[in-house]
Amino acid sequence: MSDTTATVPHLPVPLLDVRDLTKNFHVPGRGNNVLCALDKINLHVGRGETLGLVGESGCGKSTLARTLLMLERPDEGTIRFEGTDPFALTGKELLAWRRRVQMVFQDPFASLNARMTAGEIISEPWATHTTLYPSKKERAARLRELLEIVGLRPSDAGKSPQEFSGGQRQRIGIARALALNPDVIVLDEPVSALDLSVQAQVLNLLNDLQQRLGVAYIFISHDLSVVRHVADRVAVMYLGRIIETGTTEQVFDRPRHPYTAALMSASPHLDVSNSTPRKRIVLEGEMPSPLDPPSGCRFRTRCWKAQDICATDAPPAAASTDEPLHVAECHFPLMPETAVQLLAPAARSNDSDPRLHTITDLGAPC
Amino acid sequence: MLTFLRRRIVSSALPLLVVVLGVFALARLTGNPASLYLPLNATAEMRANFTAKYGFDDPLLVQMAHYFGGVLRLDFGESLRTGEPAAAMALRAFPATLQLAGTTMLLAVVLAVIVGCWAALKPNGVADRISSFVSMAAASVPDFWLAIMGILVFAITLGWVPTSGVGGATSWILPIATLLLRPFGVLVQIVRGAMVSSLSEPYIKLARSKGASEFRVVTRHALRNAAAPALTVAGDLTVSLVNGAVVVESIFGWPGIGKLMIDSILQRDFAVLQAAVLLTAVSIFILNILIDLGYAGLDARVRPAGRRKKSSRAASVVVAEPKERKIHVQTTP
Amino acid sequence: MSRPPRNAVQLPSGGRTVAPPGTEAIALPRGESVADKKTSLFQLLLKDRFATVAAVVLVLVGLTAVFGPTLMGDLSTRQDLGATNRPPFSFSDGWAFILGSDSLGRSMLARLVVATQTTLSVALPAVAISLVLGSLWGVWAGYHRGWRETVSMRIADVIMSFPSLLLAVVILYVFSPSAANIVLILAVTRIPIYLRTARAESAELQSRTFVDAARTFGTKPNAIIRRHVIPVVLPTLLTLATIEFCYVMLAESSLSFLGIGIQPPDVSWGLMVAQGRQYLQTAWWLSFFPGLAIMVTTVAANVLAAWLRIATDPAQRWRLTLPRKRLLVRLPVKEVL
Amino acid sequence: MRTATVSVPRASMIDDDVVLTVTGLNVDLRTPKGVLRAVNDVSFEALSGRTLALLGESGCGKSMTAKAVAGLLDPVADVTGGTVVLGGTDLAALTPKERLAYAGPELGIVFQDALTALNPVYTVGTQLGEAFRIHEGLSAKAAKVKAIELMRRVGIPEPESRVDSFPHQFSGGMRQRILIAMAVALNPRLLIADEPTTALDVTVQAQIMKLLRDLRTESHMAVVLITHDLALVAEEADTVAVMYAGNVVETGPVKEVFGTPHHPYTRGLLDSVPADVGRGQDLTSIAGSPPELHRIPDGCVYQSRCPLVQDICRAIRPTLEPDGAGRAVACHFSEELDNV
Repeated sequence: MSDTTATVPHLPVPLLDVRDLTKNFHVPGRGNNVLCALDKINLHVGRGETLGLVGESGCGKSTLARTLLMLERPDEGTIRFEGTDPFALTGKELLAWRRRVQMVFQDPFASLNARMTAGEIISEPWATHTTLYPSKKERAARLRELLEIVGLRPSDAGKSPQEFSGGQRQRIGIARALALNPDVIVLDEPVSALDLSVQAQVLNLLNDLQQRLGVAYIFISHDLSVVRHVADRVAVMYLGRIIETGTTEQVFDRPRHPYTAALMSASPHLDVSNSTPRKRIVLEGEMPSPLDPPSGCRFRTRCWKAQDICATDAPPAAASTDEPLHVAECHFPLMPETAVQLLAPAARSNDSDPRLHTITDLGAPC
Repeated sequence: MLTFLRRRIVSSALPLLVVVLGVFALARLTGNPASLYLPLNATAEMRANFTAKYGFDDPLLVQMAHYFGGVLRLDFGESLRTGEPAAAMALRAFPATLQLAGTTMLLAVVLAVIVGCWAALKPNGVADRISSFVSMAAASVPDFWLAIMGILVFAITLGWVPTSGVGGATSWILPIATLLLRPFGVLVQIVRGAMVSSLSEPYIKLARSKGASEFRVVTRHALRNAAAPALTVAGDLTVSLVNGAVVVESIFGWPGIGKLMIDSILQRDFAVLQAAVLLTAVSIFILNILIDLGYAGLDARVRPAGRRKKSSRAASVVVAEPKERKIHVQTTP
Repeated sequence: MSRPPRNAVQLPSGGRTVAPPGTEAIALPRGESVADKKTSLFQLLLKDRFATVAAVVLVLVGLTAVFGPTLMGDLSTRQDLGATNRPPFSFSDGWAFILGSDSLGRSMLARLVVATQTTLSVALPAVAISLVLGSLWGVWAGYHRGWRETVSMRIADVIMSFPSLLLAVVILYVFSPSAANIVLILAVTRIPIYLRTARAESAELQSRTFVDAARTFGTKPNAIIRRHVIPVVLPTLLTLATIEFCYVMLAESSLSFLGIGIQPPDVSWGLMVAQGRQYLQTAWWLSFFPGLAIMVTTVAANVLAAWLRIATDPAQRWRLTLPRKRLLVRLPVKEVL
Repeated sequence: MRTATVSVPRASMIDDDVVLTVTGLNVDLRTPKGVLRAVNDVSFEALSGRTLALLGESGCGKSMTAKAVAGLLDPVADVTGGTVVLGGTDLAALTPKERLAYAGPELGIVFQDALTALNPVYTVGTQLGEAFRIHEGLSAKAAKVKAIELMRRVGIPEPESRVDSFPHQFSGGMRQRILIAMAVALNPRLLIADEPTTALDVTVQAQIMKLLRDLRTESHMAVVLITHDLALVAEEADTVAVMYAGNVVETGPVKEVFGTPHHPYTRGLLDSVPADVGRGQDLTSIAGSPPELHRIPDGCVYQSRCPLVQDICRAIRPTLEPDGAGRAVACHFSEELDNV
């Protein structure tokens, strides 16, 4: 099942290929002290594309980002970047790899050292990567260029982070990530700390940068509408596993995994044109502790479709028959038409399918 | 709870052991007591006999083994000076110090809580400024100087209290007043700081939103949360109170453990010094355990066994996970 | 272990940054720090009367220590057995005896001035040594965590869990009480204070995202410590050092008072108090003035430290510039804006 | 203390009664920069059984407004004008002591961050029971029984065994339920929910919002929901007041305001939501950022970012003009908005 990504036809040669990535943390003390943060994660990212990574807090998406950046060492599995495993590299080769994958952090306030100026922050990577822009002149020129790319003025270089607004700070963070001319940027909730009007500016900037520089994004977010807007493909995470992947349209419009459907259904809609209130799936309970994940399918404790088999066998990753790129880990995946009905406004659907009523007040954990 | 206690006992016992061993070794370095205790014209033979009798010519490790062998049989050796059992001398001096230190800390804590809370109610207000200056001055006075000045004014000039010794109630006044100042000064600042930060916590707002009176907010909600840091510092201050006790006891001729230790160092009375150090170390050890228990009683979050705050990389990652959540930046830089 | 690290015990706020009440939900103007930067630390100091006075006192003490002994010449050792135990403030004997004379007829003023130099030359190096060693050690242990941290903290526990004065007494008794030994023993016993504070701050900092960001560039730990950790912890540690200066000075005085610190013919403030003790009934000024000198210096250092703690903490700095309520509260808004 | 509550006539338990009327509320902040106006001339009404949303971005004064209504302003902030009438009493005119009688029985508030809002050193039972002990003088034992009842009411499983647990032993969603339980303990007429789900995941947010809706219906409370989330407002609120830089710029029924916004800021916000904008297409964003509180210009607060700005906007601040149909907008050119 780990080969689902490789056997799928017509894929571009992946830039970043992640296989069976597993990461456990050992929590000192308490009973079962192995926290399974990542469980056999498979991912691939092509050159210049955006992979959206969706999930609720504690599902492991930040750990995944940290592992991709080599801030954590995986327990099992491999990361291949154009065929090489960065964890096997040392010295200069490692440094060269570091240059190619960069990260933008969630909190634009905490991720910038308040004691440095914007210019110092953006040029900081060059202090380690001394060969990239060897002369002072080149660095100054590149700094000006970077500031301009992210929409700041050259005169902003001398200001300290506190003098910028949240959106401008996030621009500094993006400029810092671009300083090493990376091929992949991992964006960990890059806009969730920003106000709506500023969020739109930053999303536009990211979009623009991708088109100009051809950089690939791994875009981590819990905000479905943002992910839907930016991602080419989407991976949904739940309790350390990727439970569904597919193109953005497939995952958002025809979710196959019940959790994905519940997630889509739970997020509020802005649409006020409908007079009847929307039916929605309200899941009971909360995500189980990653210290003690359920047997079999991880979602079965909150799933309304769960059967006995879900508790005993972990569902394999299986592609949909019509959509080979649309993969879900579920014994009883939703049929496209059910999914459409589930997510549709109530006015259009509640008359036809009697099951929907039961689904709305479903929830009794199995 | 038991695991928690066991862990604490093991981790506090180590410093205890190191200190006792260190003092034992250091004391041996002060020189052979023979030169102090034998007449100046003592013969080499007399010296050798004296040395052999107390085992001072054995290698250090052998002496240690001997000594701790004795300790296990509750034999702490005898005083070179008086020939009395060292343990008896230490135990006799101990209560005097304990009473002095106990009374002082009790007074210091009570006063500091009152003054600290008063100051914290209006940060930067008049009360705050006065109390911060007073507490700072209190923590800055050299205790030996204050003791001497106290004797000069209240004992010599006014004759209200005796100059030294343990007697009636009045003889306690000067030693306690002298010892009190530093812990009081430091604690006021701690209590004030903890109260100010506690009072600005969101749970104070929650209490107010329930209609709790200001008195209830301060005493029930803020003070209980401020107590934990104050307790930690009070523990450290009690340990350092022994420092003050050494000085104060020697000035006021107070027959406590501090005076006993200074005397036995100066007279190379090793057995007594070791007994006194051991006794002090054990009481500090017990104090630390008590503080931990008090801490666990105050704050449920430290209670579960082995739950560490930021003690390893893994744990800090677990702690970091909730940060993924959506943060709407209401806070200002 | 489960007790929060006893770091920064000397810091009244427990080393915590106390959020100013009310700033959570208030969007304080963003240009804030611009103005903050422009008002330098010195200008901020002048705004606080207490802190200014304290700074002036400390500067005077420092100048006295550096230049005083030269100016006094041999006045401090010149004995005049015809003028023993002269009371202070008698102007008839000239300025040198303004603070009286001791039992050998030496000028108290001159002796105090000379003692200033001795006292500071013990306290300052002791503070400097423990600051540098303790801080670097603590920052290193806190950044790397794991066994380095555990071992370091255990060592700090051992040193801290015993009354330092008593250890000093034992050690100084063993290795002659020279000034160098006093400096050394005071430095060693105070290292844990910096070690704990630096460790705690550094452990917290190493989990911050801007440090993670530096790691993603492949920056080496030592470079991160130099660039991101030390500049942030330095103000806290310097504030701590100011408080520690008081402690070390008091400890030296206590040792000298007990007879195992500075030895005659050298003279320190603590020693002067001890020497004057036997003349307490006849000549109170022999003990009074040196003690007063100790107190004034420590109070000044404490006041300055308290101010520094607020001034170097970006979260609290606004307090120093906050207008008083009664002055501004009812002013029409337009006028202020 | 009780007498004050008793003397207030309880409105009959029907919906659409006016519970809260805020008129011309001003809140000033004392800062190093001088005194700033954080909330300026804010007026709104909350009806029983209905949800009013205060919508705005960070720093717009929505939380400050709520705190002013609840009497929980920080020491550096003062109410300097306006009335806050709750069930016939002007809260702004009461002394802090008199106000205590209203905190709980008349007005409950749910805070944003449930972990820091709960006192870490007391069990949730103690904290849940506190309101009963303060206002009804119950014994600790009786209060605990009430606490268990409350926990059941907000859907916390096994309340009997969990009543003696401490806040850190609960998950984020459960903590938020506990906070809500505390706020509704004495069945207040007004519930203020200050970003109640901002720290929570969407699936938990859905649960919490459902709970709030159920409680509102059950006890005919008026709910003031403070949030920055447009979609949440669209789904949960009946009326909305959009705030910008301390001022209410537009108010009215949610469907109408979101359907046909009359203020360029409301319009800009709605356009910034990434929904329905295709992949790769740019979003319509509002240029610039909100003005700092000490640099709010004369004239319209939105002038620096407004596409419709004219000279008059720089000179005269538009007031909130009701249109007679339940909506009001503070803009000189609201009619022209549709032509842009």
